[in-house]
Amino acid sequence: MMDMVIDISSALCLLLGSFLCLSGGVGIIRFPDFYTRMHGAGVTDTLAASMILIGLMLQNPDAIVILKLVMILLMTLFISPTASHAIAKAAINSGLLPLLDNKENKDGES
Amino acid sequence: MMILGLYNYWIVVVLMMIGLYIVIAHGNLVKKTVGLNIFQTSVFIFYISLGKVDGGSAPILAEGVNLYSNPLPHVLILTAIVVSLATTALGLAIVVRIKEAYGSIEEEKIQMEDNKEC
Amino acid sequence: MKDLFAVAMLSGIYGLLSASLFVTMDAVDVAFTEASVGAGISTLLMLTTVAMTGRSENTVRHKPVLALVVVFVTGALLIYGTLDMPYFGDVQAAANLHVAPRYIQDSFQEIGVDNIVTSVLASYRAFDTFGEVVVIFTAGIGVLALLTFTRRPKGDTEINSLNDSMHEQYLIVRIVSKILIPFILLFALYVQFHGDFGPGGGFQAGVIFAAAIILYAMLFGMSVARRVINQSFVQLFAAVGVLTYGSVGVASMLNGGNFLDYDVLSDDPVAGQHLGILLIELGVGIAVATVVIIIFFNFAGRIGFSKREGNKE
Amino acid sequence: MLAHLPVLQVLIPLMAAPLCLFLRRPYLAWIFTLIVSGLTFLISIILLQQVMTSGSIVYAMGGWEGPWGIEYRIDKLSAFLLLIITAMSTVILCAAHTSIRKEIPKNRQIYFYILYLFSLTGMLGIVSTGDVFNVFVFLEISSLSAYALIALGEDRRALWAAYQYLIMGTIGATFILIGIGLMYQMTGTLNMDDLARRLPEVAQTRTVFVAFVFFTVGVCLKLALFPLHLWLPNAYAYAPSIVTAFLAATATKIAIYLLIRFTFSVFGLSFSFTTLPLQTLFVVLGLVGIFVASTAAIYQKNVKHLFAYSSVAQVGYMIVGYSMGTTIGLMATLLHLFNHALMKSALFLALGAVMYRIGSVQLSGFQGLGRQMPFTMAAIVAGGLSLIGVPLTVGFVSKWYLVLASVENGWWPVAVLILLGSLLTIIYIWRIVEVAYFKDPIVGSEPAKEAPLAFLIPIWLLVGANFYFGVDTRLSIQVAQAASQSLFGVSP
Repeated sequence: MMDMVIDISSALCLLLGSFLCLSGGVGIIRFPDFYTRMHGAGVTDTLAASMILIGLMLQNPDAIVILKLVMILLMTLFISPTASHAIAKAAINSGLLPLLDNKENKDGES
Repeated sequence: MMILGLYNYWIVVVLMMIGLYIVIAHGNLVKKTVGLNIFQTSVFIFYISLGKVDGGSAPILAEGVNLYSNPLPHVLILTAIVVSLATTALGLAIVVRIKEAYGSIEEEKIQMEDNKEC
Repeated sequence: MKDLFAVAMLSGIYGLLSASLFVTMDAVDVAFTEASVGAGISTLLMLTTVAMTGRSENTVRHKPVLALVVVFVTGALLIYGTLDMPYFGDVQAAANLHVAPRYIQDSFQEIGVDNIVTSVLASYRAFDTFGEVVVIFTAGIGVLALLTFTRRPKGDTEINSLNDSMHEQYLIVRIVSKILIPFILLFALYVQFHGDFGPGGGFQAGVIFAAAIILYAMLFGMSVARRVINQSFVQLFAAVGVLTYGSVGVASMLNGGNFLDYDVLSDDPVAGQHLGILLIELGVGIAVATVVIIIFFNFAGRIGFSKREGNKE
Repeated sequence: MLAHLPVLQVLIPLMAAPLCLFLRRPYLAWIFTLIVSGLTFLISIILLQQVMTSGSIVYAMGGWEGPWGIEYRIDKLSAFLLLIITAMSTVILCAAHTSIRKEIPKNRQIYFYILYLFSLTGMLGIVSTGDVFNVFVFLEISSLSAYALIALGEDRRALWAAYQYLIMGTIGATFILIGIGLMYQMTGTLNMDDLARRLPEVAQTRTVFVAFVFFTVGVCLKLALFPLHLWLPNAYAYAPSIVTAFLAATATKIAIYLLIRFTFSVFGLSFSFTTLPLQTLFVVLGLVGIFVASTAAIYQKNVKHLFAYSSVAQVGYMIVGYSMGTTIGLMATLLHLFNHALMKSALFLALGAVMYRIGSVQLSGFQGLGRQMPFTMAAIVAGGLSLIGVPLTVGFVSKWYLVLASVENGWWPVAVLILLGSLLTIIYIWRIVEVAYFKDPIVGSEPAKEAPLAFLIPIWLLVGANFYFGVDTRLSIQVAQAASQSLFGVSP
């Protein structure tokens, strides 16, 4: 019974993670400007990665492996927002402005 | 299967050709260095492929594993990677100095300046 | 691809991809190294160079007929050569039959290290590894010889004041890195001393260690980093790394063995091997870390210089 | 300690190089480097003696026997090469301090000596090792330091030359690496001796053939064999004088050594000279190289360029001798290796002296130097005579054997062409002599003084050796003959 709960929840986590990865990838390609694309990348980096890591943790009984995965999780949670922040800051500094919807509105949607 | 058994090597060959082409044909020195990197890395992939054994595992002794991949190419490539890093570093250092001395890193312009001096 | 910045980033991605390819082909140690070199240091150096040489390329293209001919001849020759090769993954391939089985079967009795790659690297073919350390040291010295200033540069103070005004801007990045750097250093030490059991070893550890220092230097400015890490001191340390490796070999020579024969370092051959491998990995780690730091510092030190020179022209 | 000599030979300069960093003062570093180089020279003499009396020496690194570990294997050929390299390095170093002080900024001089020692180490390592991958590693040590050394030249063109050399050299080295990989794939071993035993079994496969081609092309890139020589003239011309002298005396010799080592001892004579039309190809390339490079040399304005092209031509002679595929041809190549090292180092050192005094080596600047620097110019003339192959000089001896070898093979046209090549040499040497002795000094320029003793002593030592070995040929011929016979002996 317990096994099944763990298996199912782990599968759910993995599936959700994979879906987020995929949608993040689509976002990187399809979003209109730099900052929205970075949002796509950010989702892949943090939420998707942590869902997958949690899913993997549930799969593995070995304590040392779980510990390592937790450390990876912590690392990603620290690093990727910081990296996104640094990239965005660099973009602003070099004069790249976000694409705002003042012109696109006329086309109906954006 | 007969002919596909070599696919790995063919990919390596393609990568090698790309790298070599960039080195020879491109005039920008940074790109040349990148090309050199690609060329060298493709050789690394070739070495590692020839050490791979079907069903083998990484060459770290563990219980219950009988078949290991060949560790020797790995060792050789570890050395070769370091060599390629050293080459890249030195090459880029020379590129920086060339930029300072000539004001350009395009092969053509450098050649032109040189011809002027001769 | 005209933008050199993108070229450098893509080459980094290429390095990372080939690293993952190495993992699938069971070469974990190599993958580790390729990830740290191909995606890490090489890319970093390229970016630094691009920062100095300008982002965009403006080449006049010619018809690269000669290059194409050369490339295709090479490629065709290689394809021709592959036709007689044993298939990919073949257990019976000659490469896997002659020398390699001995490493796999006997290395544990002879050296007592789980990671076969480490035992081959550090003992059977230790001389190659010594050569490798010397190669990287040579590169370090070469970069030093090319990029040290012939006269004392002025303008350190200028950079300093620049740093302070930017403090606000880099606040988040700086704080997060401050938390992370100790862990990176710790991880480097783990990789250094865990090389006997898992993937890792002196080279990877050295690169990671250097990466931590480089991160610090990038965020807090070169002049601050210079104050923390003395240049000439680092140079001497690099020499110490190479000498450590060499002296282990000399020590075994003095104890009656051949050069780099660790058996004689201790009463028990296996213990001797352990000691020898530990020491030479340490030598490799020190040498690599310091050399990478030297290379980076010299590259980065030039950035301001070329800009100033460029303004004069 | 005697048993460790093969490794000490390489180890001493290797360990000395990082130690140089601790010395801090260029003068001390120079003395130290000189002592180290002298030590390796002594060791190489002892090794040569040992090898000549008792045959090859095998030394297993780390106590692991080949093919599992790395072996050092010193036979007659490698001992001969070791002697050439260490002797040249020591003699050239004598002049280093004086020359370097003038050509390289003070805080870079220490690095110069370190790189020089590494370059020396790399070459010695290539020659003494018996493991193909170890060859690659040491090849990279010597080439990386060579790139950096060349880039240290004063002229900014030195940088461009060094970069071109780096690209060509790395492509060459990577080709060699591919060759080694293919060989390993087919045989499963990296030890030269073992390879020689196991290669014949798979000699018919296409893979081994490709391995051979890649290896040869890679080495030819390093060798600057025509038409792959384009990097060489600039690299030699703009490097610091000492570096030019050292590289000209040793670097291409190492590549020739590799070629001989692999074709004769690893692939075996029967494979190397039958599977490919290698013999014809090499003879043609060698001869074309001699003529093109010699002709190019005639039109050079920079004397360093001139002698660099002449080096390419001399490589052509060596390749012709090598491709004869006979004992006497190989012997001629080995002799020429030795002799060319002697004359080129003397010539480039003398150019270094000219550089020291007048600050440039343009041919126009040589006007009237015959009277102002009589000893230096006399040395250039003597070296030039040797290059031409005038009797009583070493150049004559090797050309004589070369002609002898081609006559023995029945290749009359080759013999005639070799002699014609010498005529071209006369032309370009004459140009220097004409300018230096028969033109008045440029009006208004202050007369140059004779070069300092630090230059003159090594230069005349080398010139003296040129004449000594031209008259008393016992030593060089004996060793070269023994080496080539042993190479043909192991691979019939």
